[in-house]
Amino acid sequence: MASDVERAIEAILMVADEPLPPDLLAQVLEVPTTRVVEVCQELATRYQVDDRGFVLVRVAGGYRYQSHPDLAPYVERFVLEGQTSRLSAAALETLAIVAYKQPVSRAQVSAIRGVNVDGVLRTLQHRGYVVEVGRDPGPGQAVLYGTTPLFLERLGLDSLVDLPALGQFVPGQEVVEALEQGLRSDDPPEAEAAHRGL
Amino acid sequence: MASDVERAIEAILMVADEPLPPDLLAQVLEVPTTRVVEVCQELATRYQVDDRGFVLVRVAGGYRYQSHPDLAPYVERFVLEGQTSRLSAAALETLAIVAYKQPVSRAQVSAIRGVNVDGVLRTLQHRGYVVEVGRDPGPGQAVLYGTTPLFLERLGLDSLVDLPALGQFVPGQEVVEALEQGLRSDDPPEAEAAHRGL
Amino acid sequence: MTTMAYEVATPVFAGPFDLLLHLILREEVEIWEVSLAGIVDAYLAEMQRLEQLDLDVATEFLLIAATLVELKTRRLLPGSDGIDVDEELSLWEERDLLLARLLECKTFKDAAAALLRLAAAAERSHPRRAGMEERFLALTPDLLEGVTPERLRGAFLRAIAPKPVPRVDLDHVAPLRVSVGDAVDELADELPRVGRITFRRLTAGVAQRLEVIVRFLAVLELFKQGLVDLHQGQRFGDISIVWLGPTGAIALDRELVDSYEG
Repeated sequence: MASDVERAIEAILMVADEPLPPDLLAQVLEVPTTRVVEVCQELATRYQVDDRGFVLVRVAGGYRYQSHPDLAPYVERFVLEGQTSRLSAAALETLAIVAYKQPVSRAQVSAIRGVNVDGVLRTLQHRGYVVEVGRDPGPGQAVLYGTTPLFLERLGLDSLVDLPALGQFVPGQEVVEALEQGLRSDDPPEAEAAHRGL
Repeated sequence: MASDVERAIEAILMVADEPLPPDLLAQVLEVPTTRVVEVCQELATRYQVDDRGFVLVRVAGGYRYQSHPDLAPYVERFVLEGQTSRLSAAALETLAIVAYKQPVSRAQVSAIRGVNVDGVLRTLQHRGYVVEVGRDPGPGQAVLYGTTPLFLERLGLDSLVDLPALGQFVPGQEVVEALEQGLRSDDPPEAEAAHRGL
Repeated sequence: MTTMAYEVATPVFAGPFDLLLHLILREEVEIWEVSLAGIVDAYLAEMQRLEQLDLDVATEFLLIAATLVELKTRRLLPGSDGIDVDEELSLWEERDLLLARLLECKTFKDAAAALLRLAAAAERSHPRRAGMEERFLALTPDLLEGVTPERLRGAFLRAIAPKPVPRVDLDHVAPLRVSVGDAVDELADELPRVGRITFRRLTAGVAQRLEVIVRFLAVLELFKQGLVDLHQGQRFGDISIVWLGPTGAIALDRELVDSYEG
């Protein structure tokens, strides 16, 4: 029978999207860091013994799950074939907003597009076109996003200055703000956490 | 000893960021879809038997790993942004009508609820639970609405077929009688009887 | 954005069916005490509390109120022979229609509660969203293939273009300013002078069904306050209204008078 600490560590590592330092896990679970390290090692061994297709490794100072190196050929096929190889119109619009309005928060992008953009932003981050570039100094300290050198490279641009000028048909700042405001007032506090359930 | 298909599925699910449909896995692994479904069920059972802190579930038409519900208290301590924003009763009732009657027009939803549902529908669209799915071929060509995969995900359902049968919510005889009684313009039978008795 | 106000913002009742369901089912335990009169009274009282109703909702509330009042009237007014069978049938039809709608509303209310329970259970699990490991990132297809700076600009312009805001066009609705309160005031001014009048004549110049209903509610209000007497020669015949109140200015019990505007 697995212990509670063991199961809790599995659960937390499963939903984390970056390596978790053992002292963070220790803090959350209210156990000594040494215990966390011990349990993680036991789990890693257990997965190996059970011949699982994933491994628990310590990387960049933290623990995380990743696919077993043996199975890289399958994962590669999945990456190459199983993923759509084009950005959807929605994703392109999101990327365009980040490009032209950076640094910009998720809530701002969401307000402009009128839909939740969490999933799209995550995809763009995974693809290396968008990164976190800082935090809003205001209350809430929202994460701010910007584009990467890879993005410029793929578009054949030297720098952001070379993005095509928006021209005279762009609605003025006040129109954009009114629009953002309107969308926000429709659904204000939930917008950010909207994807988190009913 | 775990089979290669089994291990490959584990590896691929580990790097996926959304539920993976079995036919996509079947295509990548070059095995029949039925085999994928079989293996996933076996894996899910195995994790349960081994008392792991995560589960393999089928949701919104695909497979994914998620934390075991038992461990929600621990995971929630870690997932800081996990604040759920609940939908209002009005929004939830509207969502239920769309879910069960889709494709359905705004006017139809409105008729059932007895109120204007424009604002509520807009909120549900904004949150990604409801989308326009087409237009009524009849005169007026009303926009028709349906639910999204995100809606299924939030409810933990694999498909619309898994919605609880609507029949079970049809009010029982005692409610029907109470309502009938309430709308009856004559004296209630009991009162009448009492009257006569005197 | 005036259209944003179109959600009913009452704390408890999301609509007229909601309210009616509550009023009827609340009495479930003492079923012999359920009386239509009680429900009508509670319904009208609840309507008074609702401020800022939009026209659609107000109309819906009123139509239901009117149906209830119609049902109630049959008990209030002296019943006699000579029942008009057609009228009788259409009243039963309306009652059954209302019943059917209440049942449907209740069905989805309970379904919604079940969905909420499902969602609450699903919320206890959190999905893995970690995504691709670095070593595979280089393999991922270039999603930006074929995307030119010009296309990006186009996408941005599309994204920020003002979206058409769904707007309820009310231009076709004649401006109505009906409130039961105003109607009561009007009648309290008019009736002492005429003394006796039929309801048909009282509403002869009124084209809108809504206004007729409002006047009807106003008459019932005066009846409740003992200021008028109502007579009906035969069931569903013309109703004659007789003023019982004083002839001078009168103090109306405004507390009881519904005061919203359409």
